[in-house]
Amino acid sequence: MAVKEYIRERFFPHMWCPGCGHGIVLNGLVRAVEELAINKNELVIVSGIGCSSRISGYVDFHSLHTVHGRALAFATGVKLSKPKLNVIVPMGDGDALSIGGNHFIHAARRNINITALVMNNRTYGMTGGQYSPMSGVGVKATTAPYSTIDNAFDCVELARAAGASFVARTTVYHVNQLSELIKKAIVHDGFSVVEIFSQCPTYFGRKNKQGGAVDMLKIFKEKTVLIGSDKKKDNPALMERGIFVEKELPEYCKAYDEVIARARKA
Amino acid sequence: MAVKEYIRERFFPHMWCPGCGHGIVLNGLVRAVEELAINKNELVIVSGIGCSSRISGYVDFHSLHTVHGRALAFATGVKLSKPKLNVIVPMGDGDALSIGGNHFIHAARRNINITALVMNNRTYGMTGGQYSPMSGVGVKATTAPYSTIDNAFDCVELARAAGASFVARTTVYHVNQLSELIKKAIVHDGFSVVEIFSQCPTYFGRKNKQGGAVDMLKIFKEKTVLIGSDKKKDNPALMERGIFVEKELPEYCKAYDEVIARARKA
Amino acid sequence: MSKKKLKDHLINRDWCKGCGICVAMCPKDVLVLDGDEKAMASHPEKCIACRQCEKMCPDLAIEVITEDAHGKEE
Amino acid sequence: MSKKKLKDHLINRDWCKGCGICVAMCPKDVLVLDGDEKAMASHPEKCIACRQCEKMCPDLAIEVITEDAHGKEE
Amino acid sequence: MATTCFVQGNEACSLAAMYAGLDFFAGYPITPSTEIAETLSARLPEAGKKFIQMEDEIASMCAIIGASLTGSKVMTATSGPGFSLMQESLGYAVMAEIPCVIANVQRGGPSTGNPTHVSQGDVNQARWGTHGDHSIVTLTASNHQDVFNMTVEAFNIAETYRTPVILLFDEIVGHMREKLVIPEPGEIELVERLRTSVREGVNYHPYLPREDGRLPMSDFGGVHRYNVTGLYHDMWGFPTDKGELVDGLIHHLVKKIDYAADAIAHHVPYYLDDARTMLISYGSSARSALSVVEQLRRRGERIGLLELQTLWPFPVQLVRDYARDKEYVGVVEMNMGQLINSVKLAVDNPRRVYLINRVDGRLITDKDIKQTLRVIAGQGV
Amino acid sequence: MATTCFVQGNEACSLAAMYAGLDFFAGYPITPSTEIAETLSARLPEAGKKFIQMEDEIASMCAIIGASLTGSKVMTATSGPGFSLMQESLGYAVMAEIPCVIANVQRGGPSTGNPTHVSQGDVNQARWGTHGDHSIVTLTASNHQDVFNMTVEAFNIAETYRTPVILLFDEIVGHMREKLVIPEPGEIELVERLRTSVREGVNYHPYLPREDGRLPMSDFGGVHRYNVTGLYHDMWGFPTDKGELVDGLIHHLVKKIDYAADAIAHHVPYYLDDARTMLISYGSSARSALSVVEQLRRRGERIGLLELQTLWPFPVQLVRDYARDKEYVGVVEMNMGQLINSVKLAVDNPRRVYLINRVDGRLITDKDIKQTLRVIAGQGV
Amino acid sequence: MDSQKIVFTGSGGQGLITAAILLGEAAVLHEGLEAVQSQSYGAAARGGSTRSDVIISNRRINIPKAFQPGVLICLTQEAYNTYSSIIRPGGLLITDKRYVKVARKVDARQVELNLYQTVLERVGTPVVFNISVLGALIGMRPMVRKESVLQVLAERFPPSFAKSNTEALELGFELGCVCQDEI
Amino acid sequence: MDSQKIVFTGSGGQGLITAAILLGEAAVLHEGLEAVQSQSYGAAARGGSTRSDVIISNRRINIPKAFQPGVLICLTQEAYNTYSSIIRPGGLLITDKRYVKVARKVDARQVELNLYQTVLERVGTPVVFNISVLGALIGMRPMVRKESVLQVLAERFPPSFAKSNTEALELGFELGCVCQDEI
Ligand SMILES: Cc1ncc(C[n+]2csc(CCOP(=O)(O)OP(=O)(O)O)c2C)c(N)n1
Ligand SMILES: Cc1ncc(C[n+]2csc(CCOP(=O)(O)OP(=O)(O)O)c2C)c(N)n1
Ligand code: SF4
Ligand code: SF4
Ligand code: SF4
Ligand code: SF4
Ligand code: SF4
Ligand code: SF4
Ligand SMILES: [Mg+2]
Ligand SMILES: [Mg+2]
Repeated sequence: MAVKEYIRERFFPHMWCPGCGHGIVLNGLVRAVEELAINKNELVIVSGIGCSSRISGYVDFHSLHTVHGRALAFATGVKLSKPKLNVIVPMGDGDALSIGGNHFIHAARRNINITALVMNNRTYGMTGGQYSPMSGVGVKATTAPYSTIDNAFDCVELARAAGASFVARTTVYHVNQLSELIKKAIVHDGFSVVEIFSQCPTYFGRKNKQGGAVDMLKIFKEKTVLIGSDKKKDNPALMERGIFVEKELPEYCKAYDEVIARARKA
Repeated sequence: MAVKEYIRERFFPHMWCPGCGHGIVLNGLVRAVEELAINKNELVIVSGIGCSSRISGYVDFHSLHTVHGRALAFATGVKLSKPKLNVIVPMGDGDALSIGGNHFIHAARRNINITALVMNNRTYGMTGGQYSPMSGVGVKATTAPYSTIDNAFDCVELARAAGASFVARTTVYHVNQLSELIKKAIVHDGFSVVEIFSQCPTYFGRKNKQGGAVDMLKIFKEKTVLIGSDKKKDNPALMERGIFVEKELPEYCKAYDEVIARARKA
Repeated sequence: MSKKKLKDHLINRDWCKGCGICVAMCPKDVLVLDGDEKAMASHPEKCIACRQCEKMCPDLAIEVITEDAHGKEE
Repeated sequence: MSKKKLKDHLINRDWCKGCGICVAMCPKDVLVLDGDEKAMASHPEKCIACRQCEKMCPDLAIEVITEDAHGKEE
Repeated sequence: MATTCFVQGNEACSLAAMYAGLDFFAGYPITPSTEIAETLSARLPEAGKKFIQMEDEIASMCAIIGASLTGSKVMTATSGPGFSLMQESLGYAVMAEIPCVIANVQRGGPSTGNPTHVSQGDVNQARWGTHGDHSIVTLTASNHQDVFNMTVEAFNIAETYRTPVILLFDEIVGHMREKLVIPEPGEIELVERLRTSVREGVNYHPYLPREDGRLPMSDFGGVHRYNVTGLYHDMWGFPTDKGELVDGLIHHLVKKIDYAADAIAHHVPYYLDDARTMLISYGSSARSALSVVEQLRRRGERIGLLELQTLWPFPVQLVRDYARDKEYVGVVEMNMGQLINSVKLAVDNPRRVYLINRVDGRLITDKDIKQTLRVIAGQGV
Repeated sequence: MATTCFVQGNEACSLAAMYAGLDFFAGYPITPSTEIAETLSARLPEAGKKFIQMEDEIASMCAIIGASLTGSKVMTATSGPGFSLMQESLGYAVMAEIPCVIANVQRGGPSTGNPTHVSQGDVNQARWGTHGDHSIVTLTASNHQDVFNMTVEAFNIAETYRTPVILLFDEIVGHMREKLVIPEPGEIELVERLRTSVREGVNYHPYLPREDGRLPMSDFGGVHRYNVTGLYHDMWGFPTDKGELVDGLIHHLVKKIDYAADAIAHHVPYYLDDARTMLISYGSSARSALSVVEQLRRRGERIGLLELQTLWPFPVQLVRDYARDKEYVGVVEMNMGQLINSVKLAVDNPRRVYLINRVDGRLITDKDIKQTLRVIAGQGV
Repeated sequence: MDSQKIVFTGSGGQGLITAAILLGEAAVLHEGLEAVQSQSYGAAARGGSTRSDVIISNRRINIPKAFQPGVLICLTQEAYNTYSSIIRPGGLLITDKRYVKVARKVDARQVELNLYQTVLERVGTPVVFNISVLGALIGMRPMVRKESVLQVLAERFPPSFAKSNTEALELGFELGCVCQDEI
Repeated sequence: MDSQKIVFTGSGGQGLITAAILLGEAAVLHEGLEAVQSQSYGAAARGGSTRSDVIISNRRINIPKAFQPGVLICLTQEAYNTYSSIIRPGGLLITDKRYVKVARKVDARQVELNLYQTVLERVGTPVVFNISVLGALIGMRPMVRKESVLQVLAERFPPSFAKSNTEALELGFELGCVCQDEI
């Protein structure tokens, strides 16, 4: 399999639980990169801490496994310092949107050319299944024995409002869309966000009686539709998949070149 | 003046520069509180660090002057611990949306009944006029001698996307609207945000050749319109003033009462 | 509420910082800055008691004292 | 691209964790979990080489080897 | 009636917090402390009290400070990375004199380090982690009964001295299960917040110590509307940079804790009466040290253990006194040598103080300690 | 040609960073450090290099680490509150061995404290602020020429030892203006990053020290795709919790700095040859100390000053040697007594080490020092 | 009583940690003994291997880790391969045939149970396998009374589990007793 | 040369800090002297009062703050009231009539200038008031040469300011010299 060129086989089998959706994200990411045929030496993957964040160790790119929630800040340093590098930042929902929420909105605001993948399993997998800002109301978690009262963020809306110039959503059930969207996000010149619903059968699934990985994948199938689908009209609770924002806006590193130009003129 | 009952006269004249818009916010806030006739003992003002944040020392409420960017996190503790208190959180644009951006979106997400006032002067006044995430592109600042390349947040859109149930905007020129919106925000049962354009003649005004306080106020008048005004159609660059979001959503402290009820049943 | 009539401008000279906002924003040109750069009412008679000056003063230095038509202070 | 024909399923038994996703998601019921809870192709002849199993495997444990109509491996 | 249970150290800590009257917990999950949050998320609502999971540790620390000011007994729990993030607002609690309890269940550091393994690497960070001069109280324990007692004591000290108190446990104590006897209500005395007796309308000074050094508080929502700030402030809580007030406040903040050192020097002496060699240890390494002491005592060696439960303020006098007649002192800790510096500063003969440590993420064993003791002995002691 | 200028200490630091080859600065404004960011926001783009204002200090610290990995010389600047916030990612830089420079221009602490006044209250935080065992390099200076030299040295040390280096200045040094002579390029030797000579396809070990202890790096974007993590890791940078690797790494991290202590013990001795009394000081308080020494020397007193520029790793040997023949040592610092602990641990007779301090936000004066010296003398010294 | 040191090893889903806790709890709550239980955490534990140590004693237990356990239970081949060497010479090594092929070079008495299969057949569900292992353990080494474990089971689990739990414990206990006799 | 210690005090907008810096710069860059300049920061400085200290010497200057300045310049009444007591006994206290009413209890020679008014009249703009104060200072106490200050002014400001700056400096210098003569 040519995708194996992009992974570090010696660390397989990986540490994720059987049926963990994060493996499917890895699968999709590697296929996307392979199809884009990006030079591995020009690819940097930057992650934080979480089950999801362990993805950086499995791909044969330059890999930077940082601290919880701050991956985008590290990535900003990498990218602005050496703009020719492709920088991909996979994050857990807690990593990206709980502790890391500020870096998320600021990276979006700057529109710096980084690809952010939010691997949203609606829980803190790594620490054992606490609720996250993506759990939503009415969910059981080890820190919500009486079920949650916290609203969830809408990651797409948040990214849009903060200024991201590419925003998309899909699930690990929709593997073709998954790799397509990752490809588009990588190619897009600006800050791009792909929210990916991923299953944590070990904690979220078990606590919320959603069954095993296969059952959870089926929920992704049933509870989502393509943007603009008629089904959404009949059932507004369906979550849309696809590209929500795709626009051209000045990219941060390019804008910085102009600062240099202005400074040299001055 | 009855409003004097709500201020700590011994600290006047206050420390703000001549013509600083933050004083007008104070003026409007005090009038709003007076008109609502809230018991001062049930009012807590929580602020961070910045010129704006000094407002908490000037009002005769329970006042909590905290650390830079974290006022809403402190306020969340105050409110959830003692929900009967009215909690008002004035913040600078840097305080609220730069270092404090994460607490801002999370307080909005929880829809906890706190009134957030964003005193947006597009600069870090306290530290001497660096650019802020509200400066926008093309602005001069002490850390942007060649002018900024950073996009600004749209505070209203960000608050909306994060889940705030009351979101409004006005300026210190529009003093009647200012106190009206603050009143509505305080009365609203949920997280409410009022963004208030305020002038910093000392730094932003001077660096950007906007003239003195009076000139800057006139800009607020000229560059903004009421929501839905026809003028906006002719000139899309105009910023709208008014209430953007006002909806009923479960408030966090009330929802927490249900957690207690469920726990006691269990 | 009955119509208000101006009784007095209370200008706190210790608080006024001379920013000129009240002067510029008064619709009736009632106010000026004096030699010490403090606000003063040079034409109180023109005042319509709209309180714009009071509400816009960043230093809470102006109070517009009115009485209603019946002479009650407020 | 010419139509692909299945040549083989390469299933890495060291990597497979027996989650059953490939089994459930295969449109043609080609795959099963064996006694060791590892995926295996029990009906390779039914396979349409759609690669769904390969793409959905969280453990990157399946590779679908195809050859095009002309017998070239890929 | 006292109840016996078989629980993790983290649960013992949570149950003790409930016993002490915890009203409000804010936290963010992190190994190996998470069970504290998990246990309290179940217990607090049952008691009609508040649990909130915040967006991060910074917000957690801030939230408990806010809640404390309304009159609540408050707590958060974390581990190294989160503890690092809390340093700024921890300093705020020091400066504004806010009673609060912070549990740090240590993992291997620095950085993400060794999250699920034991270490005692945050001892000096607990003392010096926030910027600026300050003092701080830090308690620890080696077994669940003491985890319980020290947790209750942490709340008592926090309320008595209006100060943040750090509970510094380690992964082994936090995660292992052992017996805990929960005392009956009333069995351990609880210190309740001292509230001002100053009546409405009378000038209340939130930052003016009484004769006994305590500062009575007034809850937010009460009749006294004062100011709380992280800036240097006067006795009403309003900012000042006047030299004499700055000087007075920093001395007050440091001395109120340092002067209490003897009063709060919790410790357990084992076999020290006639000991020639003294081990000093704390947390789970004290268990191994005790094991060594008991083994060597059986062989007739005159060795004893001073188990410290109060790490900060360092019990200088206590350690100096115990060390006086000892031939040498071995400090057993699972770090590169942290508390040993304070021991050396305390004793008369610092050259006779030796480090006995292990830093590979595994519990230091009786064997490890005995081996180092042999090395020390070989050096002529 | 060397240029003379009249600048603030913060500007001197910025100019030195440019001289040292700074490529990337990320920061967040905070008094009294802001002029560093401001100066560099003008200078870096002129040189085609990068300046970014981040959303906070955490992000700033993270961004410079990321940038460093691409091969850039990097720096951030802050003061106490921001320094506290940086502690977590500072520990990451220690663990992952990332060359970077962090300037902390101290203000009065704790908390927001006394933002525009002088203090040296972060000395021990610089050493122990992040969680977990580690070592760290911290330099300081008392005048602008030394600010310049120590800043260049900070970059050199960061590159030599693959470590974060802290520049710990104080408000007075940061804000005052005085003469600075900017040396010509080449006048001060610069250490450039040691890059691996291992070629593409050959196994490169980013975390395997060479014989001389240095670890050659490979830039992100280069031919070696390795891993960087804050977890304990093997010589390729991949996570491990194996005991022997954990033990080896923590010893490496601590020892590489501690062993360098003598080599990087920057200091200036003043009148120490025949001195009976030794003052030890650093930063702006060393100026006052020097003034006292000069005054008392004129009166014939045998007093001298050891000005330290390297605070961490503490120059134990140096201080011990200088202290040996002294009657007593006075440590002059603007805090409640921080570096003095290390002095006491270093010297043979810690009971003869006295604190001479001032903590009200004002510069300690010659008068203050002389007065305390009289008190000490009155104690029978 | 001398200290008893028992180490349970196997994989995540086997319920070994629960078994270890139940054992400690029975000792502490119903026998007046001291006990400490600890377990492995971390990435290794995520879907992978598990280890849990229990020490039971009538005196204070200082060191909470069982470095040379008298009893070692290995319920996966991997666990067996990794841990079999830590057993105290002459100790007792328990495995289940379903999971482990034993090698003959361990200096310990090795008992190969056929518990999994038996539980499946006689109780009808494998979820109580861990309880039956616990039964076998106390059958072989009477460190706590069966009644104490039954009591803990009753306190910890909802009544609907009572029957199968009891059956599993009894079944394991019987098998254990048999093995003990064989010794 | 003995150390000269000068303290400038007044309010935010008066340009005192600039004057202090210019003085130090002239000494360092064009006279080969040592100089240190420092200033007050913080909330107090926000629109409020300012203080800037300059010390000039031909030797190393250790202590950078002027505790008992030989020259004190007070350009607001508040500054005068606050700071007049810090002057070295017998020192020189400079004020401007426009801003300050002096009291006669200071142990120093007090010179009341009428500079503001003169500058306004002769140069036509008050923005260079600070430069004229600097001129007066070096007129009264020749700590640096006028030429050095002129050179610094030329280096620091765009040519468009040259004329008014020079005029202001000269004007202050003259007035200063007159006062010196009067001493
Ligand atoms: C500062 C800090 N706080 C907390 C943690 C503990 N922690 C590690 S991962 C994680 C959350 C993981 O959740 P998510 O980001 O959603 O990733 P997942 O494991 O679900 O893929 C937490 C809270 C940490 N490592 N550092
Ligand atoms: C952790 C931390 N970082 C930085 C600072 C310095 N600081 C104080 S206020 C401020 C920004 C002020 O800007 P804003 O919030 O917009 O308020 P303004 O002064 O403009 O009203 C900064 C950066 C600080 N006090 N603490
Ligand atoms: S705990 Fe959840 S998120 Fe983590 S590896 Fe297991 S299934 Fe995946
Ligand atoms: S600096 Fe700006 S924001 Fe601050 S008080 Fe002055 S005018 Fe207001
Ligand atoms: S607005 Fe207020 S401060 Fe400004 S000039 Fe008028 S009275 Fe004075
Ligand atoms: S009340 Fe209105 S009219 Fe009267 S002075 Fe004020 S602004 Fe002018
Ligand atoms: S999807 Fe992969 S891991 Fe799961 S059963 Fe199939 S091959 Fe095995
Ligand atoms: S390729 Fe398609 S048809 Fe063939 S086994 Fe895989 S999923 Fe089934
Ligand atoms: Mg998650
Ligand atoms: Mg602002």
